[in-house]
Amino acid sequence: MRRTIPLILTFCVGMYPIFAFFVPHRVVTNINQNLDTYLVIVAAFALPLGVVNLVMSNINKIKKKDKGWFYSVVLIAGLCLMAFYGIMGGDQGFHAHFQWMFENAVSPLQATMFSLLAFYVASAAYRAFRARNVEATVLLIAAIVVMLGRIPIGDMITGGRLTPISEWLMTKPNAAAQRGIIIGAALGAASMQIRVILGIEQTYLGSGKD
Amino acid sequence: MAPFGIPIGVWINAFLTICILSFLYKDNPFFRFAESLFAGMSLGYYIGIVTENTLKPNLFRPMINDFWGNHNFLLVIPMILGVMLYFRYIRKIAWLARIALAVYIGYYVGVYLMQKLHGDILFQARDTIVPLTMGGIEAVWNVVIIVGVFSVLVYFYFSAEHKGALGRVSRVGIWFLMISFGASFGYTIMARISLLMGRFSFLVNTWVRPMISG
Amino acid sequence: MKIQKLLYIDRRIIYLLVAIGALIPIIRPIGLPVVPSAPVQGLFERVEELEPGDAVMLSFDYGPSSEPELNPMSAAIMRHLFMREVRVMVVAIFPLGGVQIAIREVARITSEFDLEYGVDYVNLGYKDGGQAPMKAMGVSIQDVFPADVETTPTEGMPIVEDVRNYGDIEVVITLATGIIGEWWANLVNAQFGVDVAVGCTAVSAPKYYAYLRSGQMIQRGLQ
Amino acid sequence: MRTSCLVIISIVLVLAAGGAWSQGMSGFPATELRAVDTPSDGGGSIDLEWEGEGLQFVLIMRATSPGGEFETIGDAIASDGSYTDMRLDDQTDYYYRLAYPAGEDTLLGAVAGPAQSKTNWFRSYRKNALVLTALMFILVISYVTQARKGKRLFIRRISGLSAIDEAVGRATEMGRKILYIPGILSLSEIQTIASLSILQHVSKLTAVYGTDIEVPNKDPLVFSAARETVKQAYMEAGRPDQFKEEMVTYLTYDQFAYAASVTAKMVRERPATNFLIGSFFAESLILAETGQSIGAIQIAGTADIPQLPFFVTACDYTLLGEELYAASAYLSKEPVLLGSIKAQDVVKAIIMVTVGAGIVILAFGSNIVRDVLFTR
Repeated sequence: MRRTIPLILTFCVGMYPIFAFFVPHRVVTNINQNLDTYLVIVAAFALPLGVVNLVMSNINKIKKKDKGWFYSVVLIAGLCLMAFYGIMGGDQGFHAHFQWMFENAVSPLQATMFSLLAFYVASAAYRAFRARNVEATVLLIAAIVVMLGRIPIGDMITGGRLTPISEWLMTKPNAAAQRGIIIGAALGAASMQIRVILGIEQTYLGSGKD
Repeated sequence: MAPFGIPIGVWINAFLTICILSFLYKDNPFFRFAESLFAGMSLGYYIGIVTENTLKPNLFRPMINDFWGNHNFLLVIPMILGVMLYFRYIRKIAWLARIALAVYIGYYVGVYLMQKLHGDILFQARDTIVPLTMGGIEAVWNVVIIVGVFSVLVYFYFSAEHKGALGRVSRVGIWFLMISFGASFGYTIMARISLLMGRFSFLVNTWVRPMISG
Repeated sequence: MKIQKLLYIDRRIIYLLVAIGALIPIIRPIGLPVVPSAPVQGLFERVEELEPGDAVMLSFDYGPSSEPELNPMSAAIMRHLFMREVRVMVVAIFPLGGVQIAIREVARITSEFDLEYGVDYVNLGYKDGGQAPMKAMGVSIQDVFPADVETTPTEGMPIVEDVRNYGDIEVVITLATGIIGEWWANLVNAQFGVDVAVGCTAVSAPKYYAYLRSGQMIQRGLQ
Repeated sequence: MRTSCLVIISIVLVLAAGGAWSQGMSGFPATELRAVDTPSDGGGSIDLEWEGEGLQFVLIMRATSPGGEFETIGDAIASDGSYTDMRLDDQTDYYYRLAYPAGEDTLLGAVAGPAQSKTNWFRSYRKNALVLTALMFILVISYVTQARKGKRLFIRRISGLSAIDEAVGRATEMGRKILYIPGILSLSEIQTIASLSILQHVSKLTAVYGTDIEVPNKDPLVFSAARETVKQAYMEAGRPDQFKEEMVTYLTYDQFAYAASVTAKMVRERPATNFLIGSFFAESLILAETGQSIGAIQIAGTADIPQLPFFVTACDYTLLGEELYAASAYLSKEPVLLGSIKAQDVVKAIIMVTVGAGIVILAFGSNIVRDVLFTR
């Protein structure tokens, strides 16, 4: 019963958007509309689940004076400061301090973390040179052609000959392969989604046979 | 506060940027500081925008301002479902948390199912039906597309061992996949470098240059 | 043997080379020509077809991390739209930073024009839930955004009263990282039939070529 | 704003019409106006159609009684032959007529109507999607029933899956931990659910071998579901005592802050094996390259196509797209789940046959298969 009720609910709630997809009637779309906005609110309620876990584990580290406890202090301080001004809000939308901290701390941290990819892309590409099988070589050649075809310097070196080839690679073999993966992945997802709706797949419900 | 005539915000910005970049050499206390600060602040940021942009306008304000009007009383339903998520920590009623989860997952599974079957499969399948009779090089390229789509789909066929003819076709599929992965990779490299240049440009032009030129 | 050794050098040397490569053009800028690609031309022409008073939805679906790639794109598109006297509804679906960038960029560009807030453009702000608000806007935009980014009620704003759902919108333009552009294509375009233009980061572009071919998108982005 | 627009449009129209008039075009450019409810919609809208020629503008006028006052509601080009009037009230009679501003006068067309808009019960243009959905459901149910009855279904080995057991074994030998990253999207994403079912298999193995596992999370809902999943796996493996709450942790909601914390964890704790299974975006390569640099065995799996190239170059095994979903069914070794893989293979074959037939038929000049697949 403790498992059956959730499974029945998954089925009913899961079938509803499918039904609404085919039925334009107002009665149907109105309920669907409500579900959309409601679930956003449910998801918002989930946030404290994670926050509490993070805060508790860091407070424990501080209490036990674990190695690196100082960093836990930094983490909690950052969290409190940001959340405080975030919840306070301002007269018009966000609090000014909230905006300022976002622009000068969160934003550069995000951007720099993202920019590390430049280095990682290079080292991953470099490693591909060591690969000794045919597939990796094909990958590497396609990568070089497209890269050179996309940058002005590549055009200068090759006299513009690579641009059409790289455009061809993108629009023909690449688009074909992408389409194959899209169709395959959509089928895989659909069959998994049907398993969930029908209650065949229920790992996500977690523990307890009860 | 503006040391060397540069706003304090720029100093913080530059300091944190360098802290993160230092990780490339090796893990160090500066990186660890920035990483912890980042984890904390980003979570705090999210708490802020969820409150300000979702909870306040879509839940609290409508309920407080006009509870009975505009069907606002129905907002009690998502609130109860949201609270149910926490029942997981109370042993006796822990199973009730599953109800909220079941509704949440069930709904999205249904929505996405239609999106995959309708938005992905129908559109992509229809567009693979390309003409071959127009002659010239375009017809050849259309053959390339058809072969590509079919061979990749054969690669993803699980019901038979990939031997003989099937094995050869799926091999062609792997080649198409590798060309596509390579092309994507090559397409991305320069954009990634440009992200890094964005950071460097900040460090050089916004932070260092004004300091030197006073 | 020497080549073998070269293949196994410390990755930090590669990092150093990348860093130098990226620094040089900043310290000593070198001018290189930029040629627009065909899909970019596609969006340009689509915007040219718009008439004054038509409505466009512009969604900021990227965070600060993608700013170097997408800010120039959003600025160019906004200028083009306002020059055509098109009404613009700004939203943000991407959770982290999208709305902050929207506030800053919209303020920056609109200050260059003589525009009336709530009439010629509106910034509705961020809504959580990804596909949920996207779908819900197919029925009513005002229900999804009862208030704008500055918490002013949208009720009574001419643009919001006038543009009720996708039916009243000519083109949805999203500047997107990750999966969000795809959502606009296979949800909003496929189910509501409104044109979707995606300005995306390079990493997503190869996949979008498949959508572009199937007519689900008009373009993929300035590069 | 609207009225001023209308005024401007009207002026332009009058001028344009004047120009047309002066060029000697006369007569009413659009005839046989019909008004009907827009099919397959949620109501509030009426379709107008007429026979028309030429590029002249016609004004569309509406009233609620045939003799009532007609108000201009929009305009169209005569040769377009159609217009959709939206935002109407259902169950109200509407009458329409076209007007053609010719010079000083306005010519009026015949009145059409009454027409009522109504809300419909089926989107007929989605018949094909309905067939596809029904087919998918029927096939999954029928193969699953066959499997339940004990029919053996053949599914080929998926490479990368045997690697999962190997990778857990290696971590055990080395006495180091396993890091399992379930992607960065919430439970609304089906890949995350697939990842959780693979996590269940992996944590059963770690329970049996006594290997340490850690699952850091970005999404709070996934965090709580993953904790239940791991706990359940340890119970099923008969080692509930070995399960620790710290095995599943929450880090932060930001994509890159999460990437920073996880890479730091990799470098500091040096796991022997990394699983990167679920939905990934730009952080994919940050995680995979760092994992590569510490020499961990890495098994990745995602259906986020843009990230596949990065996983392929930086990981030892990658489950590509559909393989991810198949893997989660395959690993459970339950015949019931295998049935659903069979179903997706059959649909795949049907799609290939349909597309193939479409290409052949198109070569003979008929667009019929493309038309059948058309939808919106």
